[in-house]
Amino acid sequence: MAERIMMKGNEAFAEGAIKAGCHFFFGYPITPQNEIPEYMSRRMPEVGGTFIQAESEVSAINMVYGAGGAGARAMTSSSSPGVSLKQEGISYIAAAEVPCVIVNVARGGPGLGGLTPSQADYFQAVKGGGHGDYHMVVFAPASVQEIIDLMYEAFVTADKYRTPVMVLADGLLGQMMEPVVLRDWEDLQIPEKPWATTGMVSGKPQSVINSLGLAPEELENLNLRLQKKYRTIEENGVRYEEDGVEDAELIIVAYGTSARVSKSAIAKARAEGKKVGLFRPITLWPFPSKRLAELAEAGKRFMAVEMSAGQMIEDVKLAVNGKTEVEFYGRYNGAIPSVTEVYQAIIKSFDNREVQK
Amino acid sequence: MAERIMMKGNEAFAEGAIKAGCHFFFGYPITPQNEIPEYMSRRMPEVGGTFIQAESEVSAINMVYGAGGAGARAMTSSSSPGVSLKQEGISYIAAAEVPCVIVNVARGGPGLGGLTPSQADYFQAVKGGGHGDYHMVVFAPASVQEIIDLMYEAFVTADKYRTPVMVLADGLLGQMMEPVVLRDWEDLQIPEKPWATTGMVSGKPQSVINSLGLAPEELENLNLRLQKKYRTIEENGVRYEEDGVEDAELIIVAYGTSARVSKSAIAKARAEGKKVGLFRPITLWPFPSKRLAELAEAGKRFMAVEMSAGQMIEDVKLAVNGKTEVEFYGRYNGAIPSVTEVYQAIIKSFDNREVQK
Amino acid sequence: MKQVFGYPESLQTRPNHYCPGCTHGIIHRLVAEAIDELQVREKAIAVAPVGCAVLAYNYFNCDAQQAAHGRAPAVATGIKRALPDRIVFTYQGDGDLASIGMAEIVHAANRGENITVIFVNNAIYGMTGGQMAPTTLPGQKTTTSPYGRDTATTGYPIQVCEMLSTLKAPAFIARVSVHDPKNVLKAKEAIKKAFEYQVNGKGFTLVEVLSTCPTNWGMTPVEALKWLENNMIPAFPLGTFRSLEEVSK
Amino acid sequence: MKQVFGYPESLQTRPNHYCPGCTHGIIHRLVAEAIDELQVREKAIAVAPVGCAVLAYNYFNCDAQQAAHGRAPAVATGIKRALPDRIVFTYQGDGDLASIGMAEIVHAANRGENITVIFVNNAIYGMTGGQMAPTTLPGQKTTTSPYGRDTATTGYPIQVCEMLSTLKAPAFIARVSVHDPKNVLKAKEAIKKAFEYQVNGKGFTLVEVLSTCPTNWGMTPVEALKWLENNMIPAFPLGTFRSLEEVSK
Amino acid sequence: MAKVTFNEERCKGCEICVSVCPKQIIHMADRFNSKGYRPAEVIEQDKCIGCAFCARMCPDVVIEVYK
Amino acid sequence: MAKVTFNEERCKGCEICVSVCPKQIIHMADRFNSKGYRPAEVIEQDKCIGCAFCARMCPDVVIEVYK
Amino acid sequence: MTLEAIFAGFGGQGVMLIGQLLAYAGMYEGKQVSWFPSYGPEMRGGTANCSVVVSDEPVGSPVISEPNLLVAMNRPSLEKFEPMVKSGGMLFYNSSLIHITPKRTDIEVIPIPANDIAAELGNAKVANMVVMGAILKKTGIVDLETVISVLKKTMTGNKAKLIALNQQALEKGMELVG
Amino acid sequence: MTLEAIFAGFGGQGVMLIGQLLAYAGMYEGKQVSWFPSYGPEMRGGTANCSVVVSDEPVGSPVISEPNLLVAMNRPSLEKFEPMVKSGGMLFYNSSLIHITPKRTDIEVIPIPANDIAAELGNAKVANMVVMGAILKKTGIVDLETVISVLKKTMTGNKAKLIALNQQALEKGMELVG
Ligand SMILES: Cc1ncc(C[n+]2csc(CCOP(=O)(O)OP(=O)(O)O)c2C)c(N)n1
Ligand SMILES: Cc1ncc(C[n+]2csc(CCOP(=O)(O)OP(=O)(O)O)c2C)c(N)n1
Ligand code: SF4
Ligand code: SF4
Ligand code: SF4
Ligand code: SF4
Repeated sequence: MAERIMMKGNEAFAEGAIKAGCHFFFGYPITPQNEIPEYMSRRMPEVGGTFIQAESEVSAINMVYGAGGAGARAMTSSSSPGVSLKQEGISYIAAAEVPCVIVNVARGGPGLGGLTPSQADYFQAVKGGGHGDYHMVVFAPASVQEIIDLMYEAFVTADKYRTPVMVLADGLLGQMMEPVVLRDWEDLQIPEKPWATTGMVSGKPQSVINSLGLAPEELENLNLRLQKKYRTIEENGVRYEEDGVEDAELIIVAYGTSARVSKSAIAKARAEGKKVGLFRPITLWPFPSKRLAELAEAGKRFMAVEMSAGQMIEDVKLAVNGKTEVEFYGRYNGAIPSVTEVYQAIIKSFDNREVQK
Repeated sequence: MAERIMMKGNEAFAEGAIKAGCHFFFGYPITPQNEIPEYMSRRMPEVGGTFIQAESEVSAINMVYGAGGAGARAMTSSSSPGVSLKQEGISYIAAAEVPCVIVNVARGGPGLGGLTPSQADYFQAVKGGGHGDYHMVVFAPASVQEIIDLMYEAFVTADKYRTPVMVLADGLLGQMMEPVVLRDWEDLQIPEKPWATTGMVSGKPQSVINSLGLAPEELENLNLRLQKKYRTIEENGVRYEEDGVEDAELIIVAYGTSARVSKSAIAKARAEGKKVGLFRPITLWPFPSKRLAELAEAGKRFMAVEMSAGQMIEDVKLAVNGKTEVEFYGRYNGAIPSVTEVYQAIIKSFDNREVQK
Repeated sequence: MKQVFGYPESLQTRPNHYCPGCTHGIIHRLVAEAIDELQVREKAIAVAPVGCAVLAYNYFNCDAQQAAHGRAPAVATGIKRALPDRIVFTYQGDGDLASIGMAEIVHAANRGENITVIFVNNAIYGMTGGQMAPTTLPGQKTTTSPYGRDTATTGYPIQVCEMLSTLKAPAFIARVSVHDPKNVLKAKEAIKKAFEYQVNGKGFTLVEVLSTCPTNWGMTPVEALKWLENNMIPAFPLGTFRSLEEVSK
Repeated sequence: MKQVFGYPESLQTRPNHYCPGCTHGIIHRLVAEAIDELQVREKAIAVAPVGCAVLAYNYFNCDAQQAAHGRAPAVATGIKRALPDRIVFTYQGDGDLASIGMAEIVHAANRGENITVIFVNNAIYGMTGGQMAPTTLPGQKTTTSPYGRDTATTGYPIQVCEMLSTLKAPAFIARVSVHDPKNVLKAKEAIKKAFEYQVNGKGFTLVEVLSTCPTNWGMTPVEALKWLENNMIPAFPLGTFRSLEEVSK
Repeated sequence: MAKVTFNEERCKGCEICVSVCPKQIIHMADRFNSKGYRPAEVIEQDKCIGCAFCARMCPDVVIEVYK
Repeated sequence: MAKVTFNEERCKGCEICVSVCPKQIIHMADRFNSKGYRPAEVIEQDKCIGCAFCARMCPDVVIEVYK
Repeated sequence: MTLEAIFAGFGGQGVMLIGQLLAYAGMYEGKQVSWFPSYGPEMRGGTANCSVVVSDEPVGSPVISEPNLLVAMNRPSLEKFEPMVKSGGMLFYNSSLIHITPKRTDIEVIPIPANDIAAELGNAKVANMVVMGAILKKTGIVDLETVISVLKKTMTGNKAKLIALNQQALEKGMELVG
Repeated sequence: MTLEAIFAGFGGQGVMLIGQLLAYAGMYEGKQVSWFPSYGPEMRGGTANCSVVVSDEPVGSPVISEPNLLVAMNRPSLEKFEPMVKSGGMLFYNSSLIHITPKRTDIEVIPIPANDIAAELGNAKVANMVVMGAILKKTGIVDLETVISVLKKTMTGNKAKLIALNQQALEKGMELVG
């Protein structure tokens, strides 16, 4: 086994990006992700890359647009209020089909909120916080190792589909340390980008990065193209993890930190003979709706566990489409649900079931 | 009958606001809503109000936060990209519970997009384009008269629940002219706002407008309070219009311009004996889910008609919860569906139904 | 015996959360004293920034709004326009005012908004843990300029007073420091003058106060005061950059 | 006979969409000529703004990105950092650069980004139909200052060159006009010099070009040129505000 | 000896060239081009001194100058 | 005759007052306050000239001065 | 009866104006009306158009996909909108400027030498009013008096002296198709 | 076995450090570990704490709601976290600074006069290491040697000379509960 080293989640976002060939970071400080720009400011000069502390999140996302449009692997990172400021830029990037990666280490909201971990930016990430019909691919890691691995996936996916990719985590994942194995990606190769604005050198035709469609047809065509791409990604890009769903009566659907907490709670409930499993979406968009629909078809009940007032649960319900029940356990921003609480929610669900029977 | 005067939708937003007692407008130019700030710049001095062309949409929404927090009826207006820039501010306003009105005369996106009407900002408006668990009340007028009436409703609702209210229209509604009846609201009275930052004059205790909850409990309490408020609004604030749903087999669900187009298309289909009705949500949040659930229970099929790739349809599906079918007809940004197209979609739906039978 | 130095009424008695020796505390007191002396506490409305002073509403004994990062001048504009006879001030750090909030401060100043801006320049981002600010000195090490601020790629400290003084509307712009008692007195005068201007409806006023951040500078509070004197003042010359009176003289 | 004035290679042959007599067209040509003369067309990457010049990529015969309103300097920063040997320039109106994009231009200038900014100041928002700009003159009527720009509530025209010249990093800052052939020649020189600086890696360069908007000023093109000369130049003095050479002299 | 040529189809009839020609030899034609503008033209070509003022000021790069 | 009083519980032990006292009569006490800081105190009260330098520089409004 | 009209032409030809005029007149006659313009940079230089609905019923869609009346003041407008006209509808085109003939045979095609007549009246700007007159006569959708009263309400001050000219143009138009 | 520990104290008391030390040692012994700090302004002035999990199984939640080991270096930490300790768990508290006694009787309560011992060793900063030593001895979760090797890896340059002192402190702590 390769050497394990201890790493903070935020550092893993940064080192994971560098290992994925990202040499351009543009960001603005905000807790709880400050270790990302800080790490980048140290490391980028070492690898010949560029770190810029932008004057704001708005500026940072537009720098990413520029660098990404010029063919570079570029990224930014922020936390909830800062990500809200990036929404116009993200919509532009999606429309102009510029590959890039945006990390949101989310904190409690709304407003200035708090610094504690939160999953209340789910809607913003998957339904489009910006204007217009667009999507980002959204990855949700649940461990420091997975942060590293998904950062690589994120850059590959961004380039493959010419799309912005978000890696959405909560403050806990950014702040925690865990052992990880760092590796050099053997297939690390940044694809050719003939569309990039690298100059019309040696007869290359003009490249234009834009998102304007003044004529209605022009704009509708852009949107038709985007929607077609989204269908392709939905077809090929879904990722999830299952644990003990086969014999489960109740399936907890949770991502990121909630999934970790749920895992411990599930172990506890299983120990008492409760047939409960875990379904962990790794891509929040595209959402693993098909698989959830299958499981619903098989009669399984669901419980969404979120650090929010209930956002992902809508996608679970849309997938289940009324076939079985979908319950909810959540803490509203600011607090992390404890293993005990989730365990109790599971037990209560089974008890209610008994009563109903 | 009171005198009918001809008015452009955008002017109706402005005059409607002034009639609703709004004396503070902060905005930034963007097509297709420029007539709103332009009208305000002429009218506000006449009524002793304030018009400021802010340096940006970001600044405008924060001016609204300031004026609203100080107890004034204040508003801003913009169009899609500009509204994306306001997302951080909106999240703050929702969290700090500052009443205000935000108008989005939406245009085609994503990115710079086009200037043609669009309904692709639905998700942003109702699911929270900003970070955190919050909602705005979202009104969707479908005529110039309704713009005027809903602007009044918007300010009343904002004050009543201490919440930001969005009035979401598409460029067509902003640009069209229709006869309207202007009236002075008899019950126009701005409520007392002891929470507003008006100075600690004559012993008033300190008012603080903020959204910070550094301690997890503090933030969770803020969120519990917000969620409780949202439940109250969901209970009392839903508005919709129905037309011919009783005997309908198929119900078109559409708002704003789509609803107008659908109405004409429905008339055409009805003339041929197709039992089709219209359900028009007037509040997009809270969404009239209960009523839709009842109609689904009664076995009616649905078709969402939108000027988007399909956004409101998710709320329709969530309401219907798998009980009956939900179809979709949409034009993707940039184009307005024609009466003929919607009519054909209706006919096709009935034909398919026949085949299935 | 008579009290010659006491606790200002415009400051709540609650202890502040600032680090030991952080001069935010001094500046808070000066603002409160100015408000007391002009007897405008009941009319005062503070706008707190995002930064170490985010909780300023817990300290100033007046109404207050907390603004999004950098947007305090826009929020203050909204308040002042709604309540023109109130005394509205913002209290902002260098990240808040000179980085993310650059457009807002320039335009509030250019509109000549009749507000007072207290601009606390400590050459670093305090609250978030010591990142580089637009006012960080060349060569200064911060958590995002670990090799020292490199002027070739990040430029030079922005002189906000000098920059805003190219605008016509502002009524009073001054830079002061709080590194010793004499300068604290001068700072107090400038702050009071700024509020006085506002009371008299003269327009936009801004006082930049050079301040310390012992925690993120990695110094003792006393060392930090010295560092301010020796390093910041040369980069940010003290003085009055705009004063309507002087203009009319 | 020899051609002494022809069509620059760096301009696409497609006719532009600007209104009759709009000087955007002249400025486009000057930029193209400068690029031609420095033989950097193949290395040039333009950043188009949101404004009447939004379609600039349809006119400049080089690669281009279209930036969100006001963010062109940030986009150019991203491109230039990724491709340091390319020639990157933005082309921005006064609303784009001096209103919504104020923070971006100040910070790109302050970082000394090695880019060239062509700043077209026509004292109004052209594309959106003639609203007030930060550079609108006192008393000037626009669709959002229907009674004339009121300096008491909206302040004075912002002098961008003067403001950015308070920063240390910029290498070249000049204001020119295109209201007559002599000034067009001077404008051309300034624009070429700015690009030359960039080619030589000297850092941030900006040329403010006073321009007309006959449509929204409500004048004939020829009247508009006169109005520019008589009204804008006094408010925006022409000249070179920063030039590294002069600094070193 | 100098000569100016006009790419008439590009002309938008703004009359700027007319206003700057030191020899006052540029006039607006009576016909319309396909965009509906009256294009500029020079009648007394021989009076042209090739100063290129017109070309330099033309926003639509209509004019070429030969000398 | 002058007097300074310290609101010890507010003191954060930053030593700024110590550094500015022209009479050098302020010292850090050996005890801790409830926040864990060693508070400043004056021992030779009679040497105080009431200049209020300490009070003016104290970031935590610990000190009051009487004269 | 429901009139669904599209008025199209170059920016300066006053198509928006006659569209509004029709809508106002409809309103004053107690009908349901709507007016919707093309907007944005489309208008700059290019062609402009507006859709007007005048009806006894509440107006459903203000966007017209199958107009039963088309006014084409220039050739691009004719080419763009002719195919959309509803079978049995009417097409008024400015035969002074449009030198091709419409192809549709299932609609009534009415050439109006609008610019020529306006020139005769001494002011090219009233070409639109000539067409308007023809429409009034052909459709009877609103009365001439109503239209003139709208003109009187809107053309005040300096413009008042132009009312007579406009009325003349309207009448000329009516005569044309009389 | 799974150790779920919370280390809490004032900012300067080195609780984050011994938490990390434990996590690193666990990692080097091939165990699954996680470390999670309190962060943000909580830390400024106030108390800091971290949660450490050391286990043979993959770590589920890195957030600990029922620690089976608590280290309280000051009184507020003791008051805050004592009630959370799992029945049967252990509580180490710094009896040099905490002058109240824990109330729980269903857990093992181990007072450590950490500051006093550190003072004896001549450096107040190693109070945390004294507690760490006690934990090692009591739980056996990782070996002293591993901990020392971690110290050697991390304390380099100037700090290397402090390794011996830290080792002494660890050993003192082990003796204490020996
Ligand atoms: C939109 C947004 N971006 C970033 C942050 C994170 N943030 C909080 S305070 C701060 C900077 C503080 O520095 P400064 O303004 O200099 O004030 P100081 O703390 O030094 O007093 C930042 C970047 C935020 N809360 N919101
Ligand atoms: C975020 C955003 N806000 C506003 C607009 C609308 N808008 C388009 S161009 C423009 C201003 C144009 O003025 P200027 O920059 O002076 O350039 P000009 O058109 O005069 O050349 C505005 C406000 C937009 N597209 N995006
Ligand atoms: S971090 Fe710096 S600025 Fe903030 S309170 Fe501490 S010393 Fe003051
Ligand atoms: S609107 Fe003004 S700036 Fe824009 S193209 Fe027309 S004349 Fe030029
Ligand atoms: S300047 Fe150019 S566009 Fe204008 S009239 Fe002359 S040739 Fe035509
Ligand atoms: S200056 Fe104030 S806080 Fe600092 S040591 Fe003296 S009394 Fe204490």
